[in-house]
Amino acid sequence: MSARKHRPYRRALRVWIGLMLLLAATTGSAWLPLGAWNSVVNLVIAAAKVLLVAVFFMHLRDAGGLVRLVACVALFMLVLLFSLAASDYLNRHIDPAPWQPPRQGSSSFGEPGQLSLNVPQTVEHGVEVIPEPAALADFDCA
Amino acid sequence: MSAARPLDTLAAPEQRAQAGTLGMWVFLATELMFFGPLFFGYWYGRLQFPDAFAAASRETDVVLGAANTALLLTSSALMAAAVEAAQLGARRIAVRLLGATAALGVVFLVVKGVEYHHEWQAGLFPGDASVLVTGGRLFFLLYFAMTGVHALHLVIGITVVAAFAVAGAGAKPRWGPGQLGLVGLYWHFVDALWIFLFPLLYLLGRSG
Amino acid sequence: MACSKASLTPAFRPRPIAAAYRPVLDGVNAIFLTGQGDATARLARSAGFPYAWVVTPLVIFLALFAWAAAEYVRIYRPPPDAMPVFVVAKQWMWKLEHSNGKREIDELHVPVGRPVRLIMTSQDAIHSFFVPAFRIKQDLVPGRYTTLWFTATRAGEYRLFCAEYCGSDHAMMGGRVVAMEPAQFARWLEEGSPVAGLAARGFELFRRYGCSGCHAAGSTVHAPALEGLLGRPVQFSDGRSLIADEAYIRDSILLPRKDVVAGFDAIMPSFAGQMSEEDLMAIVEYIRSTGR
Amino acid sequence: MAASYLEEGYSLGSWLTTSDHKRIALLYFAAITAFFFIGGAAATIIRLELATAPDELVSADTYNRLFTAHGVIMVWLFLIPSIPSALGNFLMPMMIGARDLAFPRLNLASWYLYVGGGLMIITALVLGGVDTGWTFYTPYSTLFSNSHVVLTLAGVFVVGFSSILTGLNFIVTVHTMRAPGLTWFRLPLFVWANYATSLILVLATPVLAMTLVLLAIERIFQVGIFDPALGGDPLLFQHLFWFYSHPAVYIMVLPAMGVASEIIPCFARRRIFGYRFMAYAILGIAVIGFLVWGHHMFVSGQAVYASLAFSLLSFLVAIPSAIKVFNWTATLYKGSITLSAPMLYALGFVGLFTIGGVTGLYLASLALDVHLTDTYFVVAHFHYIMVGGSVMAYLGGVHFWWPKISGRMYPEMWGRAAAVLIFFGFNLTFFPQYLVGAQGMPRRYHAYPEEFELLNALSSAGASILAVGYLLPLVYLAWSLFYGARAERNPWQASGLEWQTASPPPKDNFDSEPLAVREPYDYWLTGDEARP
Ligand code: HEA
Ligand code: HEA
Ligand code: HEC
Ligand code: CUA
Ligand SMILES: [Cu+2]
Repeated sequence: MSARKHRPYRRALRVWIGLMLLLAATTGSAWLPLGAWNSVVNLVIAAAKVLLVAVFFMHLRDAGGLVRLVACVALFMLVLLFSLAASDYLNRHIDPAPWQPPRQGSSSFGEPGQLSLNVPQTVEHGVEVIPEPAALADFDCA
Repeated sequence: MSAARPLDTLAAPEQRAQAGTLGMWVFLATELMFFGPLFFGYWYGRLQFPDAFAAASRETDVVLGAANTALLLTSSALMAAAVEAAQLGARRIAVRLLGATAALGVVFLVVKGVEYHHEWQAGLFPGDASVLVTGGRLFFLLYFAMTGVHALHLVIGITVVAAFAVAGAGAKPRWGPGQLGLVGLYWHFVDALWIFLFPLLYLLGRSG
Repeated sequence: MACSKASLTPAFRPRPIAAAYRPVLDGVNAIFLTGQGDATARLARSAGFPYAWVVTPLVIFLALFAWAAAEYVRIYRPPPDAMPVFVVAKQWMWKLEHSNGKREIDELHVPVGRPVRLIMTSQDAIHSFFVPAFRIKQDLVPGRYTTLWFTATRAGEYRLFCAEYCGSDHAMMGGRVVAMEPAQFARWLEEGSPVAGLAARGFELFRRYGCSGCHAAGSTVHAPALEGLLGRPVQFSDGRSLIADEAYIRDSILLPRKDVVAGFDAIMPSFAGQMSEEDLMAIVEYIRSTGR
Repeated sequence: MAASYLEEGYSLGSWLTTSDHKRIALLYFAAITAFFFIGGAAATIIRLELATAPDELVSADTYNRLFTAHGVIMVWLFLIPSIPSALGNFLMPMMIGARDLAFPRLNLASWYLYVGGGLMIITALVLGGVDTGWTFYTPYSTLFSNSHVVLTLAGVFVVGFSSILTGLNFIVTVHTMRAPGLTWFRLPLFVWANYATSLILVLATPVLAMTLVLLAIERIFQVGIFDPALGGDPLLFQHLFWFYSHPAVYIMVLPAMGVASEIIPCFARRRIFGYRFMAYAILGIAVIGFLVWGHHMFVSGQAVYASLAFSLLSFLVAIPSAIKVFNWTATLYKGSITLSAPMLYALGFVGLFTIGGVTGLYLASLALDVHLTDTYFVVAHFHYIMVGGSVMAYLGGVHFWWPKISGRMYPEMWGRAAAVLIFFGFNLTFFPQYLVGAQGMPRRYHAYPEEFELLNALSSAGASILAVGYLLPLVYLAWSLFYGARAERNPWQASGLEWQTASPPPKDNFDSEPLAVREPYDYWLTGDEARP
């Protein structure tokens, strides 16, 4: 607040120009054959743009340490998510198996069809279901 | 240790602003986490199907995407200017800037809608009718989910910004610069999200 | 102003420490605390105490971790000469196939003393192959193979469970592992398929009428497995249930909409008018022969 | 002296539109209690079915719906909001000497979201239920389950937003509204615990929310990133789910630890041992708790390397918990202990949490978990922590602050009797489950082989004792509202700002501005020293 500038809106304009230049850079660089580096360049530029927005438009420049910390913490958590999950995905060797999911012909909204809606599976209902203690054929083996 | 503050701090306006700013930032942190699984799914797909992802990304409309990025960045700059104007007491200017901000947001949505329409017609929608191969369907699923959730946020942002523009137009403003600042934070956040979505979704595989 | 006073009101009178807690506290005292008087307050200010608190468990934990981890890594290192068995899980049954093509359902015969390696996948939900007596368990994930290995050391029968929740009859998705002496196992392996006579004709018909298109294990249609159906309790989607008998199977074929099995859609066509009673009987006999 | 907050208005409307954190806390109490008994009723039927080996009472599908309902309700509608939203809402502002939370109306909105989401879940139950288990694993939940999955997901989603808003409110409140003199290291540990819990709520819950959205999309449109047919990965869902749900178990236990840290010093008349360490341990648990989620996936097909990392981290997260247990014990050492009802609950918490935690380490041990995962051993583990630990602490907290909340004393003898009964019934219910789990009984089984019958029967017997134990407080606490002795300001001679005001407190919490000049838990001071 102390550094009130004399010319209003100047900063916003300058940041806007910077953002536009970066946008041009990122879009243009996408056609350069850099291989994997394309993504790196793109992400670095995106980070720079976000930094501009955060620092100037979102006033992180004037913000206290607490707000700055909060601004970073979610990023930090996502890094944790990605890096720990990477310990799985980068080390897995998957043998794919043929699998065609049985698409159920049920209603397009995926919820139970009229069947279970008609007769709600309530608990009282279930109590009466099996008249005599069923012999569990499956467990007779031991 | 940080200094303690007097009881009932909400009475003091600057304390209220402080609570508001902190609250908004915490909220934005949750918003970023909310997008986490989408980024995570994207990352998984990229690892698993690098080529299909690149191929699918080439199907997106990079011209409209870049134009939209420019629109959103501009709206953000206007929003920043609006907040500045409000702080300087230039309410009329602020209101006009807000109107422009919201308008750019609407244009963004319209462009996005046009893109969706093309993609639907091209059979890129990841349903059973999709023309794409395995990884590509995954890409477009994420494309629609990410841009869709982003658009939803933008709709909320536009509504609030427009409401502020209307509420500020009268003789007696119904908000102060502090509150507008919070709206600004939200708007910039939505913008920042797009800044990441753009290269991830549109620029992949262009050189390949 | 009311701040806490130390003189205690009658509502609150300190009592001697509960006898039961005494030994515990003394134990802690002996291990971690020394001295008398307000030892804890003194310790709290001293620099040494956190180390006892942190380092002791840390050492124990690291040791436990290393031990368990070493064992775990072993579980994922099958010996190269292990005998392969393919396992396919399906709601709610286990289908196993030996390398000579011999198939089993809900049962796995293995020789004693020879490592066995299971190569497993699922056709629908995630299942988990669990033999408590062997201390092994592994999820079967649709779309990929997972593996598991073990060596049975003693002949006998051991329970097999499905340990990952997979729907209505998850609890019934059991079976057994039969560990046999190697010679006996070799004989068992060479025995032919048990399907014969009427049942064999039924099996023919089962294929000819297209039942297997939906009900066979490899089918992509979501239809219940019929192996061992007779005598099994069946749940219907309207909440009723019964024990499957011959009449029920007959009804299921002729009037499939009458009793729709829970968890499935009523997509089975009726075969009324297309199938003779002889054929029906043969099919029922075939289904019976798939039971144990 | 101002009228108490309870006398601010008697109409239903005055309650439903209140923005007073204390009244909102009572709204939470009401809703949470209702949901607890619904979840408990499901548990009752579960235990009845499991009393004998065959499936006699309910059908397989009904049973599956019951344990799903039980898990969903107990986790999201009872335990997660229990201590933070009910006790925390009531106490946090008072403990830091503020008049209310930073955003009182947001607080009320939280409650409405919570109840709204809860009603959605209950609606799904009434319509026929869900049978996916509380973990919603795909592809079962997306392709195979024939039940009301989407509605339930939506309910959990909405309840999640309620959690997020409450967490946000607490964080901002603790940062900006502490009373003069109340520095961070003078905060009661209950505040620390709820603060750390809020961090988890705010950072983990959104991940669950989006994961559930993706699940619903997959179920509705049959396209999703978890679907192997599209090249997706079912384990991706598990990673995301547990990225939330493991931290969520600390949401359920940290506040309970906070309660224990208030009660134990008070009834041992001792300063809490190692205050700073306790505070750091809370933060440590909250942070490391984010790093261990993969321990739920040791046999799922995740990479061996990942399992090793997650196992090691799981052992590390136990260290701050161990520190806390040691410090509570050290606090008791040479204290003059009174075994009043809250103290009994708190001691029960410490003991049962330790058992649950140590058996958690069994599960974190890789090779052991291969055998134990998805057996009743896991069920026993988490009930020891969540029921034996957190619910005990919650009840202890309710008793401890009952005089402050209601202005009445509860009948002490009944309080102790219930605590002992619950402790006993609890152990009888869940200890046999460790044994039967170690013998290999899988969870989520409505029928099981006969050799497990004896232990299951014991467990069911224990559950009936437990049920009586839980009904008792309901009865005598209600009784005390009308017939209990009037409570003084500070019946326990406790430290802490909340005891400096009237019981029940006035609307604005304090007659005069409270001032914090001392360390928390200054029970070791006697006589005149205790005065500022
Ligand atoms: C409040 C809830 C809560 C809490 C706090 C914990 C705490 C812990 N949990 Fe638990 N857990 C659950 C709730 C909880 N858990 C639930 C609900 C599930 C099942 C989910 C499902 O599948 O449905 C589960 C499942 C679960 C699993 C997966 C089991 C499986 O499915 O295979 C594992 C595996 O590592 C685990 C580990 C741990 C560990 C290491 C801790 C540690 O934080 C514990 C630390 C505490 C201590 C260790 C005690 C104190 C220490 C001492 C007194 C020191 C002395 C001790 C020694 C020296 C050993 N838990
Ligand atoms: C906070 C969490 C919490 C709490 C408090 C409880 C409380 C209890 N739980 Fe549960 N439980 C879970 C969380 C919790 N549980 C979770 C997450 C699962 C996993 C679900 C899944 O697999 O998806 C689970 C699963 C689970 C199972 C395993 C089911 C299975 O895998 O097949 C069992 C079995 O015994 C069980 C029992 C109990 C019992 C006896 C209680 C008792 O403590 C309850 C005591 C309370 C009462 C008994 C209420 C008293 C009220 C009355 C008596 C009124 C009754 C009214 C009528 C009957 C009309 N729970
Ligand atoms: C188009 C697929 C399809 C074909 C072809 C089909 N079925 Fe079915 N069948 C189903 C489905 C789906 C169910 C479960 C729903 C129901 O009960 O209607 C079922 C149920 C059954 C049941 C009851 C199963 C149980 O677990 O209780 C029997 C018996 C049965 N079928 C036998 C047959 C026979 C014999 C044939 C051939 C003559 C056959 N089916 C052909 C799809 C099919
Ligand atoms: Cu298959 Cu459970
Ligand atoms: Cu966990």
